[in-house]
Amino acid sequence: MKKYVFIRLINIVITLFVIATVTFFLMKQLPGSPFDEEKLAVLSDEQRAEFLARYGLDKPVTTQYVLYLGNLLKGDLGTSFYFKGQDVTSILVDRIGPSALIGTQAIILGLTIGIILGIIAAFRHNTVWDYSTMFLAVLGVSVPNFVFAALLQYYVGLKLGLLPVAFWESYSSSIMPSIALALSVIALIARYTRNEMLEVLGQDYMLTAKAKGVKRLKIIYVHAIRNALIPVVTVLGPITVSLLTGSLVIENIFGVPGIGSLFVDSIKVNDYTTIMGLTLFYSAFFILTMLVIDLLYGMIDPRIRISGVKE
Amino acid sequence: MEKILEINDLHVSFHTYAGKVQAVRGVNLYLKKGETLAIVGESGSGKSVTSKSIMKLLPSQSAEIETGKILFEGNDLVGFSEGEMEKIRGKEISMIFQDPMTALNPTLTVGKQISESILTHQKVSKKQALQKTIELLKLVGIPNPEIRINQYPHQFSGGMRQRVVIAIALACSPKVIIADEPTTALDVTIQAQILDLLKAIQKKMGTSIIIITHDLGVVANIADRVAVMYAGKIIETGTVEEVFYHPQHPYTWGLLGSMPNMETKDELVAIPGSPPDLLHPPLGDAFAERNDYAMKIDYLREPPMFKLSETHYASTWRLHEKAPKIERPSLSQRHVKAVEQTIGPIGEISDKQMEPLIEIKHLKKYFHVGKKEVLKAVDDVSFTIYKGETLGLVGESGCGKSTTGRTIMRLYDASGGEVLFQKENVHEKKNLSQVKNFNRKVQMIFQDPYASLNPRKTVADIIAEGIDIHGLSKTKEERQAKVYSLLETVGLNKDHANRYPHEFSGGQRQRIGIARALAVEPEFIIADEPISALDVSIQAQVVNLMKKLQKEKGLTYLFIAHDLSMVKHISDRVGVMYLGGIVELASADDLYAEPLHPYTKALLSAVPVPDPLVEKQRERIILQGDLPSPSNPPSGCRFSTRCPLATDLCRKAAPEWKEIKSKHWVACHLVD
Amino acid sequence: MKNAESLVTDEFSDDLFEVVGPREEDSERIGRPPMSAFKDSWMRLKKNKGAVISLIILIIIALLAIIGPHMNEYKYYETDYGASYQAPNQDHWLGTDKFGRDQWTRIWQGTRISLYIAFLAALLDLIIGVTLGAISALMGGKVDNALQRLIEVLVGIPHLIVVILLIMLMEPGIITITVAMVITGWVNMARLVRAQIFKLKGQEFVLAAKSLGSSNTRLILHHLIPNTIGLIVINMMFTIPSAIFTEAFLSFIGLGLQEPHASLGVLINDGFKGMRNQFYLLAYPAVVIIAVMVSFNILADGLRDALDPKMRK
Amino acid sequence: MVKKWPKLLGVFLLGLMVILSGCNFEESSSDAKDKKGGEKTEKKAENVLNLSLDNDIPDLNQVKTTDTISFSVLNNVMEGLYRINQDNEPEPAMAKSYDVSEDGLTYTFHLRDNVKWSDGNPVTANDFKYSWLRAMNPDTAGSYSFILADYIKGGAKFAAGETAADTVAIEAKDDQTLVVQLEKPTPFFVSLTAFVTYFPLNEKFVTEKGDQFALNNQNILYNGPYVITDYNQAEGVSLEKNPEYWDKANVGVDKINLKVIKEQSTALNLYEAGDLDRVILSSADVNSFKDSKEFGTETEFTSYYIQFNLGKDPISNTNIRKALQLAYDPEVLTSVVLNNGSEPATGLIAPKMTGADGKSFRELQGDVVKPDVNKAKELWEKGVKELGKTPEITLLTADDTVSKDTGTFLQSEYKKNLGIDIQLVTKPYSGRLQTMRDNDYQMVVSKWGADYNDPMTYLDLWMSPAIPFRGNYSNTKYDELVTEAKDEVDEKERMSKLLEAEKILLQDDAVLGTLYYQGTAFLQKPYLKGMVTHPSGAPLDLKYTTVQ
Repeated sequence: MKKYVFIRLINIVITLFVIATVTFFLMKQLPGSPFDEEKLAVLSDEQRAEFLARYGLDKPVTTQYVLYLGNLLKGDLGTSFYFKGQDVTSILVDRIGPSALIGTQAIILGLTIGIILGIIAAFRHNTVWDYSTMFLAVLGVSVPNFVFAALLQYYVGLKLGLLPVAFWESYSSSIMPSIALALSVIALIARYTRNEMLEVLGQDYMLTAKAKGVKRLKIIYVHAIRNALIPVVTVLGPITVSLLTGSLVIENIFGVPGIGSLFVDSIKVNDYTTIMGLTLFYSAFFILTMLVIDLLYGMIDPRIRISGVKE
Repeated sequence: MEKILEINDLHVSFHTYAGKVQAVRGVNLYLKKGETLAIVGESGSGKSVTSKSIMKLLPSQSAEIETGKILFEGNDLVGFSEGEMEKIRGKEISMIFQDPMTALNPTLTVGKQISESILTHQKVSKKQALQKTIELLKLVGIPNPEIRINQYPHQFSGGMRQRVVIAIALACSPKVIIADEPTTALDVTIQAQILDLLKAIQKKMGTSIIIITHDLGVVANIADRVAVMYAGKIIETGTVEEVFYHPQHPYTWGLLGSMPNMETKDELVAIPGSPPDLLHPPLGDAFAERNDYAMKIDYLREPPMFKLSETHYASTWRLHEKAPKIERPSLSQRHVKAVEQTIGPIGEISDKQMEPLIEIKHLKKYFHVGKKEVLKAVDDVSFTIYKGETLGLVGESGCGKSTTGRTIMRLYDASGGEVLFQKENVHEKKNLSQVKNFNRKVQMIFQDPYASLNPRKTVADIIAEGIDIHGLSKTKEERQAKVYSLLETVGLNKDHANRYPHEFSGGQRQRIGIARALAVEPEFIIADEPISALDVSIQAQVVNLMKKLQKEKGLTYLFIAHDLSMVKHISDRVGVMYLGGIVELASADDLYAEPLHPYTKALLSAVPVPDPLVEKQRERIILQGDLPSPSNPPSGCRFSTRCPLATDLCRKAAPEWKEIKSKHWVACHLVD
Repeated sequence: MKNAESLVTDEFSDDLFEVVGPREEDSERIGRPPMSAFKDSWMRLKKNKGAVISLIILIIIALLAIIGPHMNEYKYYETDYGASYQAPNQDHWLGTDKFGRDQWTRIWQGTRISLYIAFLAALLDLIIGVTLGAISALMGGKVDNALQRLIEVLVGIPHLIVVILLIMLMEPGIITITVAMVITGWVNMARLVRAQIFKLKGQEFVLAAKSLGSSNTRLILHHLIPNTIGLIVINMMFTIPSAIFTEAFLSFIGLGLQEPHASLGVLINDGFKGMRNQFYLLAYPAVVIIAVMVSFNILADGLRDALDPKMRK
Repeated sequence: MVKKWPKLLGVFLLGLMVILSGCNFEESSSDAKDKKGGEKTEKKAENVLNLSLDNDIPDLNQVKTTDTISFSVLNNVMEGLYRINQDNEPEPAMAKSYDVSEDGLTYTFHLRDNVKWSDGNPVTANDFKYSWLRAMNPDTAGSYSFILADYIKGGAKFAAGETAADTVAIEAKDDQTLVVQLEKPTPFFVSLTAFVTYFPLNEKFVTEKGDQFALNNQNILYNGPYVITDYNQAEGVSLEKNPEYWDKANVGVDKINLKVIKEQSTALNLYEAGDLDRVILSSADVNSFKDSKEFGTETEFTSYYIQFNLGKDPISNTNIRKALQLAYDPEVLTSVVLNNGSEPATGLIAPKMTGADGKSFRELQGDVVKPDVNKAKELWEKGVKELGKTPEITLLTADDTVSKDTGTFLQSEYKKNLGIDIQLVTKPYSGRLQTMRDNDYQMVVSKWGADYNDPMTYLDLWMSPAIPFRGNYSNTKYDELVTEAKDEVDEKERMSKLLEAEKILLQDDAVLGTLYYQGTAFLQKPYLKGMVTHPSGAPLDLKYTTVQ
């Protein structure tokens, strides 16, 4: 187990290195520079060169790359070009909080509702219940979340006045963004749970349990849900990724000072160091999540636990 | 004796997208206190559906009990609500399922799964339930129950799991236990253990048992009474003796006749064709279409139950007073008929004719499991197959017999040793045409008739695959003609050529598989458990076909199976494998008459014989424990861990492979 | 139990008891009509009302995408500054946008482009994903290892980063969007196909083909690919909506198509800006995209049930 | 373990939530709620102003920062020698008056006695000198250094790193007297001193903070009407009245919240919910609010135009250019497509920009470019004849909505009026600039925002040498006119030269296609009075704002 984790960690480092390299060179191909403004655009070539030299951007890309890696090893992500003078690390730390809060809440909300819907659908297989829950679930992945978010804001926030329209001021500010984000999670989890549940319901051991005379509800929560939910853990990885994507738009709409909205902005203004920082952060976060999920999966599934972790 | 359970005119149907399938069509049954009733029938005959109906375990969305009564201690279970059934299930009636691999919840400890049943029905503390669980595990013969209760199902072997399943069924001392093919998924030696266990438990607890099986040997071993089901109906019922010794329904004749007898080499009486499709059940006697003696009325009217004795009933027009007297073909008649119809008994191949076709020398096949573990599936196996003979290879699952076959076929590369086919090493590097040439001469028939045919291809394309690959026909017409003739050879007809595999029954598919192998006109066929997935009556069809083909085309077979009686029946010589090695090899008769290796002896004694008298008197050698893991075989003689006669020498040194008598080889320290 | 004696014997004439033997032709008869696996799946799909309705909706949408833009006299790029922001009316069935362009025409033109993007993405996904997955599974060893590492890296980079970077690098447009989506989009397909072929490799019918001397090419074309098609089709059905969505998302963050072209994503994005006062600008394209997405999803679910042999009873 | 994992996971997640929610709402939540409740019920009893910013606040380091958002914040917490008032005229601020020499080259500023930094220390002339030098020093400067270096004597060479700081002609005579010498007579220099880059800095404070200067609200010393009490780049800023401000009696609002809201629709929702006091309307929303009392528009000194690239075929052909210039009506663009208060442009220099004799430049000049479809067609045909074929033309635009809409408008107009299909290429902001620099365009939708209230801020852009960014334009006549205007002391003479220059640029050479002068449409709560937005420089000035 320890060895497995160790090997995985080494793999992660290698993967991150590859990602850093690819992103770095890709990013350098972006048109323009971090200092593009109408005002500066008219500067003569010499003036521009001088300006770039101040930030080490005049060196060959490979040299910049080596320097960047060097700093990276020291744990230094550099300073932002757009938020001039700000440490990329501290920008990330500042921004991660709100995103993490709405993300976590969205996952919790999505898991809870999604699992309940999935279970209902599976147990009422091929009934109106099943069809309507699944239709809701499909709708959940079919409605662009910005449309949903905007409607939510307009009706719940403005017309009903139940929750703050936007801003990031109190806990209640985080509720609507979380709901908007949770929509696709609910949909994904509900479908997945339903499928797993149907699979489990068809298993022989369900028949064994029934033949024992165990009460229906007890069969559901002792035998069915448990076995159905273990594989659900594996989709948490892709879901976290979908949250990253979703947060970008949701954060803009609800005025959440989070990390998602930073992302497109930093690419648009060629903020090299922030782009790199964000990419590495996202990738590391994602890969580590996958690792944790694999380990968790190994821990909660006895079949894998004993015989060592599966691929 | 009092009837504890009675089923009256039960009709069960399933709603499928193709229409309504009438799985059970008017079943009448009863079960007395303390007796064992066996329900016998082929797959699809409705026996499992009947048993599940009793506990109302059928899927509520698709299955429906249309009419009928299920009286348990006088109460009709059909009208019971789900809540009322919960009180019956596990407490009054419990069930043992076929596949112990899937019948247990993989995420709960074994202890929890057993005590759950106790806690559901009895007012006891968790501690008491746990205590009871340990006792139950002891009762079903699981060693170290205190430790085992905290383990998960995947840590148990198949046999041990089935014991756990039985322990669950026994937990609340139910009045009736329904065992749905409880031994089908198990090896013979394990099957013998489980059957003994069931008998012992019945003796001790006085439980009534309904056992569902397709294996007449098991019936003879364990049952008091038998009900034979065909196409959703019971066509004959009676005590074991009545049904086995005085069968009345032609289907029962066929069933009994298709079971090979250990003593004789008679040709098997195969039941032709396949069971009817219950989507459109036939009008009269469902068996008529396959019945040699079918009368006109059989096609028109359903026969009533004719009473033969207080216990013996049969549903066949043959018993009608107007019916011509048709007797069950006697054994000798069978013999004659068989000789006439197909071939004479395969004579001993004389020494002069013994030309080796394939020589296997010290063959090894290791699989790498993970980084360090090596699974020695085949470890130093040597034998020779002579031209025109059938060599049987038997052994329990995991003993390496299939791997041996596949390695000979070159589907696996050998890890060591060599395979000489017509003096040429098969595993040497070869160019494409040489490989093709080899593949034309050596062919294979596979085990699983469902998995061995490409579901996306028509039967014609499947059969013609070899023809296409080797360019054996020049025109489309020629190809078609060949396919038709092959279909005919295996007893199918032209109309089948354009259908897809999933439309066929298991036996038909297996024959398609044989046709495919025959298409390239091979000399040598490796049959890898060709019949183990088939129903008894169908097994006989396939075996007879193989024998016929051998005679006609001078084929040589390597016949791999775990069913000893069938192997004996078809083979000239038989090799017994255990844990990757061959322990005994002799002519079929020799081996069965005078087994030398303790494992062979145990194996033979474990095989149930479809003869109740024999079965009930037989002394068995019951092997203890399970097959050890091939990745970590015991030192010395591999069998030493389970051998009842093992000595210190056996545990230390591997025995030599030696010829004890003329052509009787064995690897055992205890045999000189 | 009925008693045999109780039956009246006279009603049976003697000739009924003539032995006629088995009906050979019937004994091997297959009662059900011949049905290929495809037909069988089709039957199953037809039973699934949701999937059939979805299919019909998709066909209608596809037809409208083809003929819709020609159903009135307007062109999708045709501006009419005198008629901007018109609510749905007789002339402009679904209203006009701020340039006075006819929404009906633009929506179907947009659907056309969205579907085109989706199919292009699915097609490329199919070509790259299936090929790489099959190669990976069949070759095994080093090739497999290398491809797996590549996939690991591609999975490790959040999809969006790559897509946005690429779109910034190249000129925004249909091709760029497709290429960007395909660069990471095939991964899922490759993994699925690889797993499936790994499974199939050990199946007896493949072994049978091998023992008949079948070449690798024949194995792939005749045995492996045909048996993976169900999976491929299902995955494509899921790829298509995700491609449409990715495009809509890119439009939302301003990296979508060039004017005057419209995709559903572009239209929704435009409509989103005016949703407060010109809700119809958001509503209609949103309804179309939701209909497409829902239909594809339900159809995919239906296809999975129909094509997956596991689901067969 | 198996038994416990769901519980453990639950506890873990709960804990995570608590931690997260604990550390992210910097304002304590009860505070925020109180504020809100009060606001909604009692209607501005608290004298608080809530406004939105449409993007993150990138940088509050005044010598480096370049964007309007940072400018807007800084303009309210800092103050230069002069401040632009409600009428867009410079009024005394840190300085109470100035003297100018006769040649217009030497300015002497007299600081007020009682001006203080927010820490209570006095603002001195040296603080200005320090700040100005810092803003020009190549080691510390940002891209706006030219706004000082172009005018102050010795500044250009210092900014280029060629000379030392003491060669720059800025002198702090004493704590309250600052003397600056200019390169050329610059009539608008006083209004320049109101520009963000001209704000003072306290040397001691800046040195003390080092790298951390201006990274948070504690690391800035304020001398303006407000101080920043809370600063988060992504969230916004909170301002409070500066108790040390010299003119605090005239500062009307106690507290201002400037919140980052990137979506216009969100901002409008917030406005309707009473959470914002003013909101910029997107064009789609204008029509429905046009009749509202809260509705208003204003224009800025920002002109949008098509930059033709004279160095690229077929745009190098004057007839083609002129045809393209005249073939569309900006009036349609502003009234139908943009509909946001922008005004159709008939020239380059924005209306209301200073001219002479109390008249604006536009009033003096009149319309330079008048759309004329028939003439455009004629010119086009002539041009095509000259070229010998119908050219293929692409138009480059940025990828924001307004630019894209403009592009779409032009595309459709050219199609309708000239019968030609032009290709649109949209690029993200910096991508567009890069493409322009790389001379890889034919025509582009571009803009220029005035730095100060004088036509020169536009007209010196197209002086030689010819660069791709300015369409490779070079005309000696034009150069002469602009250069002479720079040296001209006489206001009238100077203006006539500039008027002439604009005509050459637009009419004779058709270097630009005029589009519109940028405007904004907004909604503003009626209780908000004295809200000032400047058409150039730092737009937002809240000093004069009151809430009633």
